Amino acid sequence: MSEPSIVEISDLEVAFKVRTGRRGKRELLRAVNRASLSVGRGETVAVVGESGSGKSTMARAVLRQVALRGGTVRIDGVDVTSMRSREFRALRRKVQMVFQDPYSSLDPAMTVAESIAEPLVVHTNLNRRERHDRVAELLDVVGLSARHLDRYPYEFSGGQRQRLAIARAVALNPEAVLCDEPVSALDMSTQNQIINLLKDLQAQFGVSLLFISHDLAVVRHIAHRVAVMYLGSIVETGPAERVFSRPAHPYTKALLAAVPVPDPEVQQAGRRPSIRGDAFSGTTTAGCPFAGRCPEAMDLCREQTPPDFPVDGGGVGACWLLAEKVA
Amino acid sequence: MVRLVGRGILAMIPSLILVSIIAFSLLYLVPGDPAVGLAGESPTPGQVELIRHNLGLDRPVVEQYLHWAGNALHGDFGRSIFTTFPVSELITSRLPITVALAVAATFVAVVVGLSLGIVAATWRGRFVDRAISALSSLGVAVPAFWLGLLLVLLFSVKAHLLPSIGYVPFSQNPGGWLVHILLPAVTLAAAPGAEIARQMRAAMVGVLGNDYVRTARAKGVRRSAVVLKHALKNAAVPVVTVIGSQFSYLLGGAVIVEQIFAIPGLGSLAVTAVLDRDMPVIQAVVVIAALAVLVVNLLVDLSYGYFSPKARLR
Amino acid sequence: STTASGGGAPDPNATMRVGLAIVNTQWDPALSPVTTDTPGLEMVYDRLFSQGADGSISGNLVQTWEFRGNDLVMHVRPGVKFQDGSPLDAQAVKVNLDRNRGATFPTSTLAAELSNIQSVTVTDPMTVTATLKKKDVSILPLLSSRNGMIVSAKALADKADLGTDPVGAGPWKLTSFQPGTGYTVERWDGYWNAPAVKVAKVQVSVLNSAQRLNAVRSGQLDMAILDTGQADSAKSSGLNVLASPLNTLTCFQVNNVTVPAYNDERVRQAINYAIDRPTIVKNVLAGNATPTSQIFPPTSIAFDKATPDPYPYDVAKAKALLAEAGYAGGFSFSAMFGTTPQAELEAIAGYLKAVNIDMKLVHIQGNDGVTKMWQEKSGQALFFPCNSVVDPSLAMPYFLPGNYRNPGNLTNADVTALAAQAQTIDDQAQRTSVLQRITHTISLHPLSIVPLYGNTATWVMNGSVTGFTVPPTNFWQLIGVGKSQ
Amino acid sequence: MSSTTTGRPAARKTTAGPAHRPVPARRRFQRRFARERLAVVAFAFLVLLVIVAIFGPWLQPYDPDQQNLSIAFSGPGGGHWLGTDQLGRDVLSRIISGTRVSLVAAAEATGVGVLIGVPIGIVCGYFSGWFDRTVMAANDAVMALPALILAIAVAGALGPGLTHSMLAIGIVFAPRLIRLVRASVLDIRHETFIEASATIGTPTLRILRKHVLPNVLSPLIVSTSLMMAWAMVAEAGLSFLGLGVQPPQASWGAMLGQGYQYTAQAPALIIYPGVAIMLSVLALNLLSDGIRDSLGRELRRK
Amino acid sequence: MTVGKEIPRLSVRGLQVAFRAGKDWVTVVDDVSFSVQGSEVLGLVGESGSGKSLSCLAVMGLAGDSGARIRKGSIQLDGVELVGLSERELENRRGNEIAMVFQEPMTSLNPAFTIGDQIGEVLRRHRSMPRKQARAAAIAVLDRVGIPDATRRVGAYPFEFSGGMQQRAMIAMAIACEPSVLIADEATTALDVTVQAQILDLLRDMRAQLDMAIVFVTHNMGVVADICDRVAVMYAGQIVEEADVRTLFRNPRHPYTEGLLRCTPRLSGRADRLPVIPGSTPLPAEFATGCRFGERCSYHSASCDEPVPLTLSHKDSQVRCVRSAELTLGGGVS
Ligand SMILES: Nc1ncnc2c1ncn2[C@@H]1O[C@H](COP(=O)(O)OP(=O)(O)OP(=O)(O)O)[C@@H](O)[C@H]1O
Ligand SMILES: Nc1ncnc2c1ncn2[C@@H]1O[C@H](COP(=O)(O)OP(=O)(O)OP(=O)(O)O)[C@@H](O)[C@H]1O
Ligand SMILES: [Mg+2]
Ligand SMILES: [Mg+2]
Repeated sequence: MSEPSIVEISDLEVAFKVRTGRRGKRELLRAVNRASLSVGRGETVAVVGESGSGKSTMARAVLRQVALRGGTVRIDGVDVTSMRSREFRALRRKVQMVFQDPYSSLDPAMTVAESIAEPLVVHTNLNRRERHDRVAELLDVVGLSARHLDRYPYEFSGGQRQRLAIARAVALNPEAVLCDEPVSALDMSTQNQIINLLKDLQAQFGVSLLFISHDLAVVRHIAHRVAVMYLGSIVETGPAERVFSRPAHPYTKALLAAVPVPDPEVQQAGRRPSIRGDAFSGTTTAGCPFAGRCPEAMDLCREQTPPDFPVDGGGVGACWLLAEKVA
Repeated sequence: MVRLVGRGILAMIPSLILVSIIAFSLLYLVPGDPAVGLAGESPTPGQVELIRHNLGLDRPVVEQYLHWAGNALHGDFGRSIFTTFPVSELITSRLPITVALAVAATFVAVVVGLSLGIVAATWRGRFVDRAISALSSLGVAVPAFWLGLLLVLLFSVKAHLLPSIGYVPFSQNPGGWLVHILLPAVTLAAAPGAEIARQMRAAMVGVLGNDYVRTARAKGVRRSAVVLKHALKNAAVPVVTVIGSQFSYLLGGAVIVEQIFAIPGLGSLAVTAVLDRDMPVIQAVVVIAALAVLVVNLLVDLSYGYFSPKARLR
Repeated sequence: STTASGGGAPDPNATMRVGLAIVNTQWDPALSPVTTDTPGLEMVYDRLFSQGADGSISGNLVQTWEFRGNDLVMHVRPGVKFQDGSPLDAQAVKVNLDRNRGATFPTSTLAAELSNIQSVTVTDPMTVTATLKKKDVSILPLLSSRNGMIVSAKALADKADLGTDPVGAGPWKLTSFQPGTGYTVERWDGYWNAPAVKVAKVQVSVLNSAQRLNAVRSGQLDMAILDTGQADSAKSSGLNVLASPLNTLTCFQVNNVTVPAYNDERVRQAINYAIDRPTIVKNVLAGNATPTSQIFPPTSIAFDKATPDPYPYDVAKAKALLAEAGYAGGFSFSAMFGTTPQAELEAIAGYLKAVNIDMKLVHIQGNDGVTKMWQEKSGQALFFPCNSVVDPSLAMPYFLPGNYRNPGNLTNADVTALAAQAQTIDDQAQRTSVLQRITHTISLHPLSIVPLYGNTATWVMNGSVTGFTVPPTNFWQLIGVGKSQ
Repeated sequence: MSSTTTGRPAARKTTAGPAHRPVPARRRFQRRFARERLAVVAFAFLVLLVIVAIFGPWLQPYDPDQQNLSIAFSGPGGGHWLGTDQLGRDVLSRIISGTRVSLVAAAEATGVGVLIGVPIGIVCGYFSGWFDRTVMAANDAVMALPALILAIAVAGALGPGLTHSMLAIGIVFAPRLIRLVRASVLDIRHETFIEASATIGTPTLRILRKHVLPNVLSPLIVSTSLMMAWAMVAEAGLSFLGLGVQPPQASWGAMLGQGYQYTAQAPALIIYPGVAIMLSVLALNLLSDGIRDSLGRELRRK
Repeated sequence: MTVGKEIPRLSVRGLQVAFRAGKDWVTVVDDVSFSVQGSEVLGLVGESGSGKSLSCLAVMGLAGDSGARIRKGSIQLDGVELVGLSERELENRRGNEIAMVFQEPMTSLNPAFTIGDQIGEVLRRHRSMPRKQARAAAIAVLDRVGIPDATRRVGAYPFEFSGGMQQRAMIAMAIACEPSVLIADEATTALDVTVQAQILDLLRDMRAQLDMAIVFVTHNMGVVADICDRVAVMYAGQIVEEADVRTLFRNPRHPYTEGLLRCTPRLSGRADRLPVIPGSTPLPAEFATGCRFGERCSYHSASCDEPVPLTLSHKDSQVRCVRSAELTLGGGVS
């Protein structure tokens, strides 16, 4: 590749100090554990995984909203990990973010115009008039009208708010947008509208997307590549086609199997076995994070953390079973 | 639990040190020289200096503070400048009275406040609710000292029902205690009681809108049990917080109420001491009052653990 | 409501409940900072002498006495015991006098008042002689106050904590004491004049003036001292009111250094003319005071009967005098006040305002007034009850040169000379006339003090209280006072 | 791939018509507030008080300090609507002139409290850390001191007088405001919209000014009016104890303190100032309730 | 699965629920009718705000708690009319004969009491069990819903449970008294898919074991396909279509159902543009007098502007569309 990926994460580690149990003992919660992922230009990379698997934390780490414990983040080939915040501000224009909850991601005390104009105020020296024009244009891009400029967020539905958030995110013509579950709070039809909008934006401006979701069916329709996270680790990555048709990691398989198919004949007849229990916060220190729930777990899995093994059809998977195949 | 209490007490230490420094520095904030007052109306030359020396006022400030704080740790707050009484004795004779007053007032405020708040929340929007709201707005607004005066005029001077002044220890005469404490306690309880009622109502209304209340109702739990069990325990946290924060106002209010009803408690001790510049006494009162507030805060914090088990994690 | 009518025989087991504005802060006479402590201390301690309403001296712990040149020879009353059982003798008196005058106790607050005593010697077991530096008959009234209170010598030797556990030879024993709040005393049967004690117990509570009146009205107190202005309120509640003229004078002192206008005698006279004393007394003090523009009240032996009212209310004259002095536009100063009831002060300020003198009132705490006025000499004016309680001579410091209580050193040569003369005169009548000449001179040429009115002790009591009177010194006692069933 | 990153959209012509102005937030607030009947009455009363405070000297029928000893304690009538006091001064005039004292006192105390409390509270809430911990520890300590005792001590120290005692009250109140502001900042500190703004690269100061402050403002307004109420009562309390305004200046608390001496002769002397204090405090409380209830969704959190 | 003629466990007829808005009433649920038999699962699907939850609450007799009122209709539980029953009578049935599980297990459990307390409370309330016995029974129910180590977990507080365990606890609470009807309002929506599958399995087991009728509210068509026997589709406060699950997926009769099915993203295959239903759900105050879906419907015709009744189509199916007979709609299943 001649050009570096727009966002590149390598060996990222993020941990939080949390109190657990009734005693309130302080423990280190490894929210992201040695995760590596890159987002190419014009590409959509989806990160899937269950609640608490560290998806949001990874995205926040890219924009330095959480402190890193290890690893590096590169934006447009530049390591931003140890950059001074003043220098980082310039790079920041290239990566923007859209959040899950459309109700709380807009300042309730600001009008739509003020909210959307904020990045312009911070990063450009457009004058008031120019800013107004640009904001009106952005509203048009996301399918809202300039009539809405002086309204407050509470006057909008969830889908409309998410459009506003997207308008703000693309205001500076970023090269990548990190979308943290941008549709999971929405109705299906609205969800589809937003996904269509994101796809349009990508087609129009070539923007890269890091699309976080726990809904595999949604991901199926937008992602070029998929990364599957489990308890802070990326257990599998690969081209979407391959991951959905031939999942390599047992967790990915279980995840796909658990998604109910909207067809009673199929769903009620061939109900596939699902894994037991749920992903409880990361207490496992050694071995594969999924070993506890894995139907195929071996002794080795509980002792050593599997490295990434290449998978047929592209991508990698972190599972000892793949090692056997390789060997 | 023991650990929690221990942790709470440890956390109080920096506050206490700061309080003691503030209390001690009051001596320097307040102009005038206690030695002058002690020297009588016509001091002979050198007499003031001698008294200053005897009081240790001529030593370096830090040394004075350390000396004072060290003694205070052992419960020795020195002697009152004017009365020559050991301050700790003054405190021990006055403290129980203020504690009794504060406890009685808190009791009245909590009982009345909670019941009114619960009633108002349960019948939200109805006449009772509006009546209670009006009453509690008035209660918050009426200045304690004025209410006290009016009550004295009404119940003592006009009706001869209750005594206007003085205090009888509970141990001596429970009936007499009750009669004497009634008006002051009601006076002192009015504002916090009204505030508790308002907060209780707000908290209750908030909690009653929660999903788990609906769950309890879906279980067939009776409405009254939902309010008194499920909602009350959850509404308790903000209300207990208010009770805790009202306590410090209550101690302040006690100063004025004790003045009005001539109750020989810490508050009237404090006022006399401030007027006399009896520094050892002021310092001790400030430290003791602050300690009381800190202890109440600790109790409030500990109660969070009971009312909101999740808070134990913090 | 009406109170039970008294008149029955006093109940020997009665408890007398008394309401006061302040009580002594502690019980060691030699540490007592103010004269107002005297009545409280008197409950427990007896004094060497006592002074009657007319100023006459009689013996208490001293049975007989005589002056021998500069010596005062005192014969101690035999058979008197202290509350700890030890007997009273000449040695005990000597120990106390030496202590009070600061010879053995440097921080004694009484030292300045007793500074005229050169030495004290025991001549025989029951006779003690005080040798004075220069002859001064006012030593007798002085020893009738807290200066002459005698503490058990045994207790002193044992270093007992007199502040909280007093041991005297007085009628009552202290049983409980709450500083700033009150105290209780119980009859001590060993008192030498025991039959005169008519109640078994006295409970003293410190209350503010409204509380005192309310408490007597609601039956929680038997008797209480009142602010003079409350007399009408008390009477209208159907209670007995005793109004007894005192030697003290309500006045204010102006420092002519910090208030330069006051240097001009015409300004001083104008101030005196500007105040309508009788109206204030009538309307604000319910008539319970004696308006006076002399520096001694009519109850005092030093009152100048010849010119009873040197400064009648006369605004025109006041204005004219001020104009003459160049102060037609007035001037302003601030006056500190502590315990003087505010209404009176505001009334006075109101009158001064009428002649363009702007008197700002500043409430001060504790001893600030004394400190600012007399020690730092930075204050401009101070309201206080002029200290002539025991003897007129005690008021002289305000007018004498170089005296610490005369902050601006405003003096008059005639007054200075007369005052020196008065100290040495034995003969009461002759002394009285000198004192009156002093008063007269100051009336003509006002000095630092602006007199307002002679104070009145106002007491309210229910019908059961019998036999209570207040001497002009305001050193009231409960000996002889009873409470009927 | 390189060509796709360039060629970003040049500003397309907007299709939007002329922007029209919908009702601004403040107007909506006013409309909702107008529906809070009690609060409107309270507000009107407070406006009246302010007018009285400003134009008092022209409104009062008599000089409030003008005494006339011969008509002391006269009841209502004879040109004195509320009667006269112990020095024959017109009670109504004194109540009127006391209004200014009370309002100025409340404003001073609140001003001091807000000036100290708001900046510190915002900084503490936004940058949790050693500064926050230190300030909060100090705060706990100061708040543990009974406010009135401290106010008395401070007023005693700086000398009596309105300004001093109000300064004291303001200082005593500041920790409470610090707490409140910090808590509301903490409340929104982790809101997504703050993080959303931060991810844009908004400088912290701008975040504080544009996002944090406006959102903290509403609880602040509510508690500020409560604080004014408290300051009024405190002023009255201190004046009642003789530590507030100096005679002959009238303040409601001082009038109450003086009238207290004459309850047997003229009980009305403690009724008027007491009612004045109570109504003002009540009005401030109702106003704060009304403001809180009419803060719309665009301003109210949660 | 019985589709017999026996009396239904729960039968709702012509239910109308309204909120008070000033002086007027705003009807939010209108003419809702459905019934469920023992061990049958009826799915209730529809967009957010379509009135699913409110209908369920009305059935539970809890609509009043959120300020709504049943204005019309009948609700029969095992043949007993609930509308008009006294609060006390309703209380005795709630949690006992008819129970409900809510969407957010985290907020639906009382944070201040232990799981055991909260389960035991139902038993103490309806079975008058003493505390000790209730606790033992709570352990048994927890065990039954598959909570491992129930004896220890019974003393835990809700926040100490994971989301899946919380939902199991909620179900345990609901089935403790073995009710004849269980209403599950979005019971799996907040859960991860792997956990959702487990909970669906659990519900299936329970309904078989206890012969319960279940009303399962969801907006996820996959879940509907998984667990439901019959489905009622709600739009804007009305049921627009009700049918056997397979029929509904294969042959939807209402344009809205068709849109819903088409919008449901599928795992198999990738579409370039996702289908959408144009427009958005109307607010209750803006409901059209005619077909409420009318303005968003691509088959809209003049005849749609008259009020549309729910009409029986073939077999047990009903539909609320005047053109249903003439339209051939595509199902979600090819
Ligand atoms: N600020 C924080 N402090 C402590 N723990 C945190 C913090 N932020 C996240 N965590 C924890 O880190 C883990 C990963 O959280 P994260 O939000 O990244 O998960 P997620 O995959 O986005 O989950 P979800 O799908 O629920 O949004 C979780 O266990 C979460 O509780
Ligand atoms: N307190 C209320 N006052 C007025 N209208 C209300 C109230 N509560 C709910 N509604 C309205 O009732 C309608 C039905 O709400 P309901 O909660 O039953 O919808 P739902 O289908 O369960 O939606 P969701 O999928 O979001 O849970 C909605 O349009 C809502 O706006
Ligand atoms: Mg997330
Ligand atoms: Mg719902």
